[in-house]
Amino acid sequence: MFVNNDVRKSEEMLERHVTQPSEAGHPIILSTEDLHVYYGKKEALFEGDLQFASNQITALIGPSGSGKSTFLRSLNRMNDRIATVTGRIMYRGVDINQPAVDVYEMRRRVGMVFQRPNPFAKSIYDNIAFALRLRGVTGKHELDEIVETSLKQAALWDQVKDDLNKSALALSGGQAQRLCIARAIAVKPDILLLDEPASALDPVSTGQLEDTLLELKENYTIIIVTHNMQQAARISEYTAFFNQGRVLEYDTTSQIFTNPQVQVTSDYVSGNFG
Amino acid sequence: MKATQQLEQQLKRRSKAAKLEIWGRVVSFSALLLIVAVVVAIIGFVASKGIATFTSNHVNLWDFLTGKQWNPNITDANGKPEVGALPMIVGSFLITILSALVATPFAIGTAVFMNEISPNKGAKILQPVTELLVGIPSVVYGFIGLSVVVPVTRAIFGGSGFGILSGTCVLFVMILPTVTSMSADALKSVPRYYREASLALGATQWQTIYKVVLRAATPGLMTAVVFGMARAFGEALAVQMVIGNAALMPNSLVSPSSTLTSVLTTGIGNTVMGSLQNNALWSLALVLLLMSLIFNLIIRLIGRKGRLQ
Amino acid sequence: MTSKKQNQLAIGALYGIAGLVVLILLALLGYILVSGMPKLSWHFLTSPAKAFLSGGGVGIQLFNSFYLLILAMLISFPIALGAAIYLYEYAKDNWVTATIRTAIEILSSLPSVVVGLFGFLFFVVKLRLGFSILSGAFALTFFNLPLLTRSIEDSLRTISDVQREGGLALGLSRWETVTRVILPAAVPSILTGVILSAGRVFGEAAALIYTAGQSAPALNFADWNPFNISSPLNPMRPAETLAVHIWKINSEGIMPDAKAISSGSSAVLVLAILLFNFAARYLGKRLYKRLTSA
Amino acid sequence: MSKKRWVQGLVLVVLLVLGVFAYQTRQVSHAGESITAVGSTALQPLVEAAGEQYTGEHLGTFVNVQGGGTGTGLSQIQEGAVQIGNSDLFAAEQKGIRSTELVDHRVAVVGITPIVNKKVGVKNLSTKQLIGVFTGKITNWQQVGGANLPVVLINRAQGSGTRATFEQFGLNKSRSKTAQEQDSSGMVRSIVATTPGAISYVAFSYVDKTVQELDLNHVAPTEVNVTTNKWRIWSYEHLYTKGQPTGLTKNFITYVQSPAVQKTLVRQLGYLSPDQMQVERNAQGHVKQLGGTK
Repeated sequence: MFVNNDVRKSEEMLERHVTQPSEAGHPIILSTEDLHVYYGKKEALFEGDLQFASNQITALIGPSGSGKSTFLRSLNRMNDRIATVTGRIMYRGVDINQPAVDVYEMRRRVGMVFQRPNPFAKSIYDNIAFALRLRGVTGKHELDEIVETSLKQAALWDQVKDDLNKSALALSGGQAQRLCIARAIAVKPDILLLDEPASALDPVSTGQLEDTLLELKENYTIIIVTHNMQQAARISEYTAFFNQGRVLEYDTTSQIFTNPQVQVTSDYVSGNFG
Repeated sequence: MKATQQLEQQLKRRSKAAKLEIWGRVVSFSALLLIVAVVVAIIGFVASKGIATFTSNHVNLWDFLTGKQWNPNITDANGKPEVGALPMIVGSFLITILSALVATPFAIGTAVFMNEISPNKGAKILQPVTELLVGIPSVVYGFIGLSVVVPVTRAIFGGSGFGILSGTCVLFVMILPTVTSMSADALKSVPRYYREASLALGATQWQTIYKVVLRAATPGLMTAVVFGMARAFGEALAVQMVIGNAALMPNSLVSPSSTLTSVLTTGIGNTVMGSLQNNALWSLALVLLLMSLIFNLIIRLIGRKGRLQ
Repeated sequence: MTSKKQNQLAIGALYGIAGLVVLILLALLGYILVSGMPKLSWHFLTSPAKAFLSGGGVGIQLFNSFYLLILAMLISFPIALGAAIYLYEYAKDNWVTATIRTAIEILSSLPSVVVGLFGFLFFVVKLRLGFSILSGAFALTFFNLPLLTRSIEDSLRTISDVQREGGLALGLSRWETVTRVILPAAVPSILTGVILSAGRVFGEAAALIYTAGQSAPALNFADWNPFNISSPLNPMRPAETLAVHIWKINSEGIMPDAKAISSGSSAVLVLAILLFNFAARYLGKRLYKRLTSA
Repeated sequence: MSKKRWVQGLVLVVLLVLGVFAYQTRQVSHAGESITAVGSTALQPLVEAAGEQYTGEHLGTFVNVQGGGTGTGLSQIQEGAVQIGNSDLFAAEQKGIRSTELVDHRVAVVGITPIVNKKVGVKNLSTKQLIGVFTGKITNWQQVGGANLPVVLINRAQGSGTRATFEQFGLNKSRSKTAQEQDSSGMVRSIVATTPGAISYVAFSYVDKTVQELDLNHVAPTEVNVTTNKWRIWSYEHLYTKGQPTGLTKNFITYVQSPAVQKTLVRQLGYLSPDQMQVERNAQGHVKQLGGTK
């Protein structure tokens, strides 16, 4: 098999430490098996097998180009048109990486929020209600309720409740990103994937966003890619460290940050690398 | 286990979105198919008529492309009809290139002005004015050319005033709005953060425009120019009125000459379908198609190179 | 030369170019309007044309132009929209797509008289539609499709991909994303394309001479039954448009006031396009606001 | 949403009902016979005006008159796609036409005169001089006693009836040298009017005060001179039918040839009526005196 030439096959690099989350009360909801992602002929991800515990926050960290975003985007098949993804993605016992699975139905259970806030050019209300309407939720009362709960869950309600009919494009970066979260959770997914959601935000907004995520964890399983190691340490239960297209270390967040098993991880979290 | 099966069933059921997706693909693809059918029909139509000159009227292709005499009504000393299209090919070629050469800097300059320097004035004055001008019938352009451009050319350069120069002036004004508004669209699609990044690096506005914005927009600008050239190619009525429309090799920019379209338009109503005279005109249309194909390919190549750099 | 000097110089040059272009264009418009103004009157705008006597108007031609434009747009816009969506959102970036794009661009360089003759042989003669608004609308569709497809595709391109991903991530199909999210956001830019191509349709003569015809039978503006031959709405009647009228009186007109009518008609045409642009822009703004609550 | 649907449905039903109602109440009288005449743009105004008069007098008929050029008219009548082909030429003179299948109906005579720009300062030429001008032997108006201006030739398009007639009878079958070509009389007139030294030829009806007409061998281009063939540059205007005309076609052609049209419209439009002619000419150009004056 063609392997990325950039991979340095030194002894040090082959060292891996991947565990399984095994806390009682948090069963495995999503896992990947034998996952490989290719962009054309270039293999962008291999040895990327992980298991995710429900109602927990898992952080994916690692240097740029390490494959963590690729991995995340593969989980709800956002890479379908861009890359070739082989292997199994087991969601509650069902392989969602098989062609027979309806991606649109699947994505309603595995939602995603992106790096750059991308509110639609619609009103705040419509941003949230619009996908629901397309799926047959038409009752005004019902919609109002969902919009309100979603915005409350995303900690945005108090700021926008009087401006629901104004354009979402007028929101500030942090507000827009929380609107995107509200939009994602309005369709009631199981799992929420976040791709560096705070990278475009200022520290205050980032703090608010983190608080939101901690609250959301009650109802959702959250997987978050982040560049910010403090953020990973602050909010996540588990952390996976990606490097050069594979997972080098996966353990509880406290283990990764206090007692990493792999030298590269240790270098990375201590800031000597990356 | 039962929950898993149920979930699998739910996930594998074709959702409304999937059905809509197929529907959307089918609908949009049929629209494209329709356009392709239209294109194929017209090109096939022109080709079949244009090739008849060579197949059923037995005109030598080489004579057609290099002959300088265009008198389909008359046969020459060898008993062959005089259908030499070279004067028209050269005329079309010259007038298209020249008008594109003149119009491109003006159009891109104006587009840059509208988009980068003074978006406010651009949107308020330039955009409506350019859009307005696209709709003016070519016959009106032709008449203004005849009553303004031709006398001015005559006064400055002598001769009759009819010729490629006058044609270029008229075409320049005609294609300017199209090229400008398409260039403006191309510039608009360059993401804002490109400019911000460049300005943040300490580049001046001009450096940003020249090195970042124009580079990034090259393919779009190329398209705009191609469209302008396409319009220049296809334009008949206005050009016909100021170029002189004489099937002579242009020996200067102010001597009467002709283009493929002007000869085609002038003659097509006066010939009988299926006759040599008529087929010869369709051959001109075919040449026109092929030339525009070649132009397209060249521009595409340039565009690709620009993108790679 | 310092880069700052260079900058000033370049910006100055751009101001110059833009100013020159505005000057040329305004001079052109002014010329048309000024030479046509004396002819403009309510009578000129509403009365039918006369074949060889002076005092004819352009009422029917004006109506025909708008009617033909609307019909042609109704036919060509959905097709162009669909094709552009497929080309930009679905088609793979391979040689087939590139070939189709090239072919469409070539179509737009065909002289309109060729499109007109094709329309004549196909719609008028073969399909037996006769010289009619419908034949004219189809011919204009042929003419319009390349420009419209291209400009809609460009409009789609201006909407960032993160919007598409946003829609997909919500479990929407690509089609729903495009029609519900991307298109509403692209309305202003699509509108520019529509106005541009409408302008070309307005000014088109050669393609219509052989299809919609160059005679304007009298219309009964009290009769709006589309099945009656004298009804303005009948799509099967021959209909000379304003641009064709200008062409006709310039080429074969023998009425004593041909020149005045020609200038007057040109001015009317410019004003009509102006009106159309404003109306389209106003409606577009309203539509955009409604769709995006901007 | 559901309310919207309801409204949409209602609108659709109303439109449908209106459509059916409109169809039911359409004016049956206008669904009667209709014929189409295409071809020569020079003849179009006459046929159009005659058609309007005819349909005004005979309800339930419709005469659709379009241009397109003599070539188009003859090809379409030969194909049988239309009922009447308007032509400036004898079908036998046009290449590619099987003239034996077509029936000629002469409806008018048109005189053609050379015109020059007013600055030329020439009012008369001999035939030899005229040939010299058009074949390029005479290149400056000084050579024929005019101003010091270079000759600028403007021809009609190859295959045009006016040019064929002019070359045959004005230039005694000499061929003009390759020069500027225009495809319509109006265009030719305005170019001659604005270009110093320009010479061309148009039908009498297009001569106006912007250009100078020329005498030939001191014979003035007048209608009287045409009727006696003293002015030789004239031709017939023809309506061609495929086989003998029947029904509306026959009635309409008879109407155009009747004094009602010949004495009024034909003369108003600047043509001569064949009834006025004291000579007759055939497709080969042979002239025969008609017995006595009518």
